[in-house]
Amino acid sequence: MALLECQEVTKNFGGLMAVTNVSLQLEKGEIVGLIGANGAGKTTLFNLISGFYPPTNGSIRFEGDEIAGLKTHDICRKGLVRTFQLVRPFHNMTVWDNVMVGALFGVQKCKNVSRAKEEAMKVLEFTGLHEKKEIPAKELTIADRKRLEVARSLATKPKLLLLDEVLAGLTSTETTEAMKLVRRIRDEMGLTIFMVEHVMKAVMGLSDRLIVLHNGEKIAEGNAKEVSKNPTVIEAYLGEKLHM
Amino acid sequence: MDLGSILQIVFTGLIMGSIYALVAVGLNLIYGTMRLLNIAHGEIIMIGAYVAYWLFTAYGVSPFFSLILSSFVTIVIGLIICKIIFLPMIRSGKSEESIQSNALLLFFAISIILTNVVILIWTADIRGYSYLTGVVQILKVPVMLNRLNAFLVALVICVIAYFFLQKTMLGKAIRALIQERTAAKLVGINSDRLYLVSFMMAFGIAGLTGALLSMIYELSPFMGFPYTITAFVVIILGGLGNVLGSLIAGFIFGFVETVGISVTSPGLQSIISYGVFIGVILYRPKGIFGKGL
Amino acid sequence: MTTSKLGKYLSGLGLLGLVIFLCVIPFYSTDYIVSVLLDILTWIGLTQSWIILSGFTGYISLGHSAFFGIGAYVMAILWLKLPYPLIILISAMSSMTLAFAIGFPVLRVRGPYFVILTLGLSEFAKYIFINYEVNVKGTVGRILLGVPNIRTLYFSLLIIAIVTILCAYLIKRSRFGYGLFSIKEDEDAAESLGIDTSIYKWLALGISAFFPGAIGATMALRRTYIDPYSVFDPIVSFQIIVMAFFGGIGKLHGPVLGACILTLISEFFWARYPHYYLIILGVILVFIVKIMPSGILGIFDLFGKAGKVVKFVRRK
Amino acid sequence: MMKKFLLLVIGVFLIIFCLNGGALAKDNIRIGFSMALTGPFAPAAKGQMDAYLLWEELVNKNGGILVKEFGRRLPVKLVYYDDKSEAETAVKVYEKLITDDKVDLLFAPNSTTIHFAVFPIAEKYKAPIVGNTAASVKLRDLKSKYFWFVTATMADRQMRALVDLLISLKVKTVAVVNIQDIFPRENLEFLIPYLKGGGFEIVLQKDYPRGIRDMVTVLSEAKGKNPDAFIALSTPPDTFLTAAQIQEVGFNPKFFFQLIGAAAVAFGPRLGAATEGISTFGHWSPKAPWPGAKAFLDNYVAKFKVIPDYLNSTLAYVSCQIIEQAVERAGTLNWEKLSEVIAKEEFPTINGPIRFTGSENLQTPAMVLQWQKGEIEIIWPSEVATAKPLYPKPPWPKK
Repeated sequence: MALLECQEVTKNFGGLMAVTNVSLQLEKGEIVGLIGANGAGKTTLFNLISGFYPPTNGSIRFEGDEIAGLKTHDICRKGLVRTFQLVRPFHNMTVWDNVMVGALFGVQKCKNVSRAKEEAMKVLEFTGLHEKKEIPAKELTIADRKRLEVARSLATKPKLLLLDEVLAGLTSTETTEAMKLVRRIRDEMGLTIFMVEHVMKAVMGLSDRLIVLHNGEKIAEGNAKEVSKNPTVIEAYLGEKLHM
Repeated sequence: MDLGSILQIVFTGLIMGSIYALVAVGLNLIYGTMRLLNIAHGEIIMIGAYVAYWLFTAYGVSPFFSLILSSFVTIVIGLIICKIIFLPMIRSGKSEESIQSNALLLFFAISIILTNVVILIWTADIRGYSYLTGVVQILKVPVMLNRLNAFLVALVICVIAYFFLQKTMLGKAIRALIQERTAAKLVGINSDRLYLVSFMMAFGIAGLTGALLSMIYELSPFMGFPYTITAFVVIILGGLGNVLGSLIAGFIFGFVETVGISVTSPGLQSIISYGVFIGVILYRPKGIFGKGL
Repeated sequence: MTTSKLGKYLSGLGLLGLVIFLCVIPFYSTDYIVSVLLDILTWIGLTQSWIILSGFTGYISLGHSAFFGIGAYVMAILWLKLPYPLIILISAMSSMTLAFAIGFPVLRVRGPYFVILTLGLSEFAKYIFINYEVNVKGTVGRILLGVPNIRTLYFSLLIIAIVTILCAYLIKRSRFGYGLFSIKEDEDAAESLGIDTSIYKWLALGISAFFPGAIGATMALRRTYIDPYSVFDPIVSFQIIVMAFFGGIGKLHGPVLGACILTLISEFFWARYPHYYLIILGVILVFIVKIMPSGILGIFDLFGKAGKVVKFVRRK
Repeated sequence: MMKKFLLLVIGVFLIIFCLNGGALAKDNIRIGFSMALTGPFAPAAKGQMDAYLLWEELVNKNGGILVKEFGRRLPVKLVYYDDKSEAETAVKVYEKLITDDKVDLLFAPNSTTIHFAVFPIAEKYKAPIVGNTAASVKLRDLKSKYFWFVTATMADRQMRALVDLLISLKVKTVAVVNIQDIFPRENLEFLIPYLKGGGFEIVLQKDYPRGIRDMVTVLSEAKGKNPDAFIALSTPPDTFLTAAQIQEVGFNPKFFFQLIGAAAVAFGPRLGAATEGISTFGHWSPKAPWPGAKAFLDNYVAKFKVIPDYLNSTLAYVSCQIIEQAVERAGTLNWEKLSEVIAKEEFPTINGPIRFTGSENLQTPAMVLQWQKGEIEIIWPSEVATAKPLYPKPPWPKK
């Protein structure tokens, strides 16, 4: 049974068809890349899955039970958590406190603060942020902020992690660092990852499977090689097909 | 409900509405451009009223002329306050949150200082003067001239404020600043100068409103605060920063109050007006037109 | 680690010493001094309970005088019918219940709209009480005769203030506190991390309304005559905010200090210059905000920050 | 961090002790009171404050009060603080005056609300206070040996006087409006049954909240009912508003009564000729035959350049006279003895002779006053009237 299953998911904002009839499945332990041009509906799909707003119709099932229309915090407690395209740290809180919030309210819901401190410490060490644990989040570099966002989500002990352009705006060394972290999350923590990315090198390298969205519709699915050869994908990306 | 009393209600609704719209415009300008809630707004109105009163009783200056003089006095006050206290604070680059909380403290202090300076100069006694107390019949409904005058002047000022903001360059710059502050600065709008302009405009209109009100109502150093509350309610109804919205909301609030009084009983006036306000905000949390910031 | 443990022990002792000092003062000072302390405790209780909602979640309330008013009226209605500590508890419970009743729809509104909505709500409550009193009861005010003496009131307010501070202190360090602070920092991010923000805001509002209810009830006894205009006074809501910001809402002891210092300064000038004290206070407030932008505690923060950066740089 | 906090808090509490003033040798009589210098009661309190200041000046001009205990006249010194129109601040003021400044005597604060708040102080410290600007029937329930109130205009006696006047004028229909405030609401409580008892037809009865900004709708509705008498149980701000807008609406009742504010300082100059025939309540007029009444008006005008408030200023001055004579008769500043003298004796004042029965002044009759030719005359009850009632009231002068 698939970890995440979307069927005919549609969302329109008063006439504007943001996402239409998208169906997809994610198996446990996969890294799946979601690619598409700007405005293809990637972040909207993420917002639908993570419960920011309910789909106009269609169903979203996580571990078999329906989550479309559930509140974001309930979905998080079921083990599905997302990061934001524009990073949203708790600015005036220290790094440690930020991660502790995840530990306190996620799936494991640590009852007291001291246990949450330990859990958070583990995640900080895993993501290499433990040295900066006392610094307020607003004083971090953009790379560290993205890393903090991931660490905070990991602290909720999720089963499925939605990464929204976690590599955008990073230097090449920072990108390789981040890719290593994503791979370790899947390998060492056994998480399933569904990531939106524009950095082709990374998403091709990392993901087992790719899903391509265009104008709100799913136009292709498959591994990196199949997708790069698929004519509709090329046309979508490069515009009209070049008639040689 | 014969025609006469219906017209009476309509006229009173218009007069009260125009006053509330005028009272709200200034507050909305400062909030729109600088995101600061001026809780001393009522006191500026009070200062305008006292200046008009003083000019009329001491020097016999006709209140028409003192409309300009009192708004001039409050513009100067606005200039001083903005230049000395607010601009340095905003330039200090503190976080948005601490600027807003400090502004609240500063406006609170200013309202205390202004009220008590007036008490020292004119004592806490109730004061007033009679001007334009002639009564004119419009469609067989008696309206006192000073209230009619308040309505007409308020209407004119609201229209001027509206066209200033829509049509002039300065007005467009202010509206840009209201919509998106950082973007406006990026395209070369000198925000400091505009903060000063909106401060002066807001204080000027408030002073003028005070002069208008001084013809109708009695003056006391504590008359300001109720107008601050009403102004807050009206700019929230119209949507913060939405200057046109607050003009219309002012009229709506004036009508709700007047109709509420005549339909039920005046005793319920405040319950009705606050009840309507609460209902609207719960139903449309960004003001009636939903275009608020 | 030992120095901070010793530090904790010392400040714990110091705190205990302060509480004993506060319990002993009323017996060695004139009634006037006790009444000044009463003022300070009232403002500490009101600002600290305001912090629980507005300081922790960022939802600035401009209607806390409504909770104060409800507490005062419940006391006036039940006076001499029940033992007075029980009435204080009932008054606090009723103002909390009312907060819970209106909590959900009101807390859906955000930002300045919430601020002015709370102002509207407290004015609405005031006029409801006025019309009830005028039309049903036929009077506008109520008298409370045979009120307990000032020292009894002092001790009940002392207990209320201590419980408020303790409650705020415990919440701040608890899981509930972390939830509230995340809401203040970024409500949507908090929601996505599993925090049921509407329930948390709702609880914070209820708790924050409990203590002003108790304080309103006690102060009703102090005034012996209450009417809706004086107990639902919107200016009290503004003064609460001024004191909280003056003290700096970041730290827990900020509002406590804000309340102490502001009350004492205004008491000092009020006693010396009955005609000019408010102008002097206004000018002082402007200067203090200009010099210490983040409130009285700003001075400590400046030292505090310097200390942290040095520690961090040394480790690097 | 906690250590810094503790140091500062303890330091702060030490400042408190520097707040109390020192004691003084007995070379004057220090009289303490709380006054609303700011806040909603401040406008009405000004008349009372000026009366106190006038009394202080006049008493000190002839050497102060003769106190046998010290064998000579002692000048008086007023010690006062602003109670910001707040009950709890007023309570704090009187605690400061008694336990901190240790004043010799106490004067009354302003307004009914504050009188109620201060009453337990008189009781607790056994400090005699002669109340003045308070008027509520509930004051009678305050059984106390140390608290009296001079005002004769209790709601029941005042409304009785008004209704008796209406009966004598053969008025038939009445319209009543009142503001939702303490004294006006209490007057309504007695006015309605008295009117019904007197066989009057109440054609309209409405109330309105404080801070009302428009009376036109109510007044035009009242005009529609065309009542003989229009009774507005109002307070100063709305009294002025009603007086202006009743002319706008052109409503000309044969009898027009306004509760508080029509005898205020600014009312005459504000309305000019339009005051003709407007009646109000009160219990004093400079033309009354009481000793010193005219002199009080002249001294007041000389010092403050405005006429006194016929209500607050006179009540305040009367309470000072009572305390002054009580001290001279008792020959001491001892509170116990003073209370006995105040409770038993009769005192001649600018408002006529006053003797307290219990804590109330039943001797001065509640009266109805009326503006006639720019002057306020007493028109009811007839035995103290200084002029005949002007009925029907002339219509509003044309603008």
